[in-house]
Amino acid sequence: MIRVQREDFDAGAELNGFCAANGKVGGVACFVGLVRDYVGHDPTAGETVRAMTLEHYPGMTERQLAAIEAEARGRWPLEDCLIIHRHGRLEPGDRIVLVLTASAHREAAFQACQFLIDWLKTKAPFWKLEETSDGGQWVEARSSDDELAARWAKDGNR
Amino acid sequence: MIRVQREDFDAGAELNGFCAANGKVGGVACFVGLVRDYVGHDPTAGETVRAMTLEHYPGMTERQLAAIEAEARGRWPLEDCLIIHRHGRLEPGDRIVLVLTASAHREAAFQACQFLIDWLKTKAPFWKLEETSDGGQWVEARSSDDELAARWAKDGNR
Amino acid sequence: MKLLYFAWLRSKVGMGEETVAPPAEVRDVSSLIAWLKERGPGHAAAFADLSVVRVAVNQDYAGLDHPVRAGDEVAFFPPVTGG
Amino acid sequence: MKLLYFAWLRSKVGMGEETVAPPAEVRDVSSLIAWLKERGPGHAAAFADLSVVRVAVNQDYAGLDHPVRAGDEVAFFPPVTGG
Repeated sequence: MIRVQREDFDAGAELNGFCAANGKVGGVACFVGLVRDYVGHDPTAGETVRAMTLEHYPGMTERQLAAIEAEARGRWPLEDCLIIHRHGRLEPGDRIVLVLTASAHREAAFQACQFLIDWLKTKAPFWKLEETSDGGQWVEARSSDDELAARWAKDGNR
Repeated sequence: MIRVQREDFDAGAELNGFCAANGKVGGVACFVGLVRDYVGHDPTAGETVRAMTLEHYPGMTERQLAAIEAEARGRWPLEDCLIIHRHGRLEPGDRIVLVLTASAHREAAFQACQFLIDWLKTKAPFWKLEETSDGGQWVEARSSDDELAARWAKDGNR
Repeated sequence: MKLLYFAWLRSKVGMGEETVAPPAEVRDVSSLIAWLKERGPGHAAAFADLSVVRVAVNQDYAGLDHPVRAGDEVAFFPPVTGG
Repeated sequence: MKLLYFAWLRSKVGMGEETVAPPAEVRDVSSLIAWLKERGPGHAAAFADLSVVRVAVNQDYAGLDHPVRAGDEVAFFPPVTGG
């Protein structure tokens, strides 16, 4: 299931609900992405982010997330899968994204969870605008994210 | 941090507390292991587990989990790490184990989380006794778990 | 044809959305971009470096050779940074 | 020397814990096991196949050649199945 929303989500409540719904399956893997409090990708660079705004492309976002979920379900024996991604203005420590996967095989749950977040970071149409003391700046895409996503193209199970 | 306990834990509350404590770091990976409702490792084999009892070796368990945590912290740039493992009698759907890792690099969080559960499954002194209609049977160790754990010996980053 | 611009492409073009009726020669993304660059300095600036521009036609990623026609929704945006 | 047995080793030996004072020839895990196998059919059954027995000396995993001495805590158990 996918949810694209402006509202916050309760990661713990989502995890508990997901475990209860898939409780007899074996394992649940989870990733929570949170707003960092520093500019860009280097925590030592010094500058502090006050907030960020996540812009998205309504319609295409849901379409891409649904396609990414379908791809994961085709590649791994998943009992269930949930992606929640927020948009709008967020402050450091706020939750951005939640990915949950359940499988009888923990390795499948982990791989699908990593695949989902890697693809989401490189294919879902979201853009981060960081607010700093200088104003706002668009975050640049990272080549490391492309590399993490690319491994799934070469080999579905790594 | 490690906790070995008979009592249940609230996976969602642990996740939320962990995110709040490490909220500005970037990413939190999590694994929840749950009691399956079928005997052994094959869900289609037919027989149903009514409950299981997890025996452990008090003292050595804590010692091994602390060593596993220290190893993970040495291998990956983790902000924080939490392992909770239960013992005693558990029913299908009950929570057995929780692993939480926080890192500025999501790949480090994922790898450390997988490493922790793989090592925990092959090095922490716990033994599962499944209750079935025939009585009880000790679960046999899986070679697949040994293989998953072995990959970390060869290459810390896979 | 409905055009959408996101993130810094929106800032450069100066709007998030516009409806255009390109001439018949505009048959693919590439020729659409060439035509758009003539519409003003904002458009020209937005499309100055195509290596940092991604395109979606009807909400699916598309290459420069992807056909476009009347009624399509064509979106331009930088590489994504969600998650 | 304190001995601990877990899981099916405990069932076979018939107890979870015992305190023993092996003779001086018992210097390592291997000779301890050989000595224990003589103590009765339960012990003999528990140690019949060492490929499925793991050993810890003072709460650390140990091989068959690991030394043991008076005062040690030596535990015997099957391959672990937690997590």
